[in-house]
Amino acid sequence: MTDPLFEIVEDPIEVGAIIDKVKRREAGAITTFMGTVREWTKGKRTIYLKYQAYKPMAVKMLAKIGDEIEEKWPNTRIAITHRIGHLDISDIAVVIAVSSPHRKAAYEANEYAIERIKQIVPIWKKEHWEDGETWIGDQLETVSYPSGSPNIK
Amino acid sequence: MTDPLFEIVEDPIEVGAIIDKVKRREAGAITTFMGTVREWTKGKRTIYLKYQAYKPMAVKMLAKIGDEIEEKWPNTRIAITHRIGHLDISDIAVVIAVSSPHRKAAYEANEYAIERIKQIVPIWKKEHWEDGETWIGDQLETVSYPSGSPNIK
Amino acid sequence: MMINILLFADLQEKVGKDRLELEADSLSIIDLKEKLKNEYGLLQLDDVMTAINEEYALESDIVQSGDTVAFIPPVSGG
Amino acid sequence: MMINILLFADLQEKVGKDRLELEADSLSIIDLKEKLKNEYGLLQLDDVMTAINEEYALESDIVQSGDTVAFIPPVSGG
Repeated sequence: MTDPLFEIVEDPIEVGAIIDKVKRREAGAITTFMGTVREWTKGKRTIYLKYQAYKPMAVKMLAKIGDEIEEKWPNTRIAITHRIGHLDISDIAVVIAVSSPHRKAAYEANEYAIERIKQIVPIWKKEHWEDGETWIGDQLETVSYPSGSPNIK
Repeated sequence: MTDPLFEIVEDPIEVGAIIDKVKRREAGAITTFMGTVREWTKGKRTIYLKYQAYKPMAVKMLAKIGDEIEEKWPNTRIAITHRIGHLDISDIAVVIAVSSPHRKAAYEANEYAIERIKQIVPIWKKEHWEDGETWIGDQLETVSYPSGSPNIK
Repeated sequence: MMINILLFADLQEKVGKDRLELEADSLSIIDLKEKLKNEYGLLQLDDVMTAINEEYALESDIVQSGDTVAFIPPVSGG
Repeated sequence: MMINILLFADLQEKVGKDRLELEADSLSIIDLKEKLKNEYGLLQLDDVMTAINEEYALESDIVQSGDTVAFIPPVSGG
């Protein structure tokens, strides 16, 4: 039985398990990205976060990112796990692991994946600040996006 | 007692332990790079590798890379462990972990570190191919470098 | 003859529910949004993407009875 | 009145030792390399960097008695 490469989970993510999914004899490089809960953002203090997902679609969109990467960087392998629910400071929200024969592709594909996650994967973060709470939209900090974003396909 | 951020070791590297060295409440991103032993290189099959280091100087050079990164990407934290001795296919030769408040610096500093390792850290790899063995020089695949490389300081 | 509607994040909190059902045969997303804006005061629907059966859709796409429509506010995973 | 010399990788194999000692007071790296090229046939010394006491050095730098000199063939870690 093989573990799925793209997952949404509610329990803490074990990085080593995600890395194991992409290990291969033809790989010379593995990169990982971990998004962690940061305490301070522009002078505001976060106490904890809650992540919510449209789970089946989120998994599909993660797999779609995998397909895009397979096309752009052939012979890479990628696994992504995103956690949802209550996360405390320093908890890991997302792990992206990419293996590749050579390192350049492993870095590039990995960074591409996190950018795409922040564009198309239906997951939302609610910041619980010291002084209130807000749903965070659009981490890319572009303007709020127009309906029917051109970036989807 | 804190673990050293820069190490040369002879036993297998535990990635999680390197990641733990850079975790911080102010980090929103952690990147890791793992260099692994690849089976095939340009049609030649590797059976195993041996790495040799000028250990005290290698540790000093890793720390120097850390200083360079601190200067170029303030508020990142980096840890690097390189393994030496006998390594089999898929074994991890090096782990670089970088934490940063934002992800861009974590990717950039990480990639910078591996480039610099391949320039200035006195570690050598001997490939044991199916049909012989060679010391590999200059993985950057530039020409063999002139004495007194200008890239050192 | 039902369209299933899923709500997330601030939309969900505003309406106080995570799903709605709408009695309808077929209508465009733009008409569906207009309907919900009037009924629930969800002005932010102007700024959300829409998925039909877990695929992103265009404003002009038609929703059929039996479809599941999800409104996707600007995402913030990662 | 000794200079300690460390050898690595192919240099080490060529000489069959990982260290040498040289009776000398002071000399430049370029002169030291010349000496070892003649004595051990280490022609590849032209292409190696040199460290004195664990710091990279220039060809013109002077090695003193008591110093440790390491010849650093093109590195290949990572």
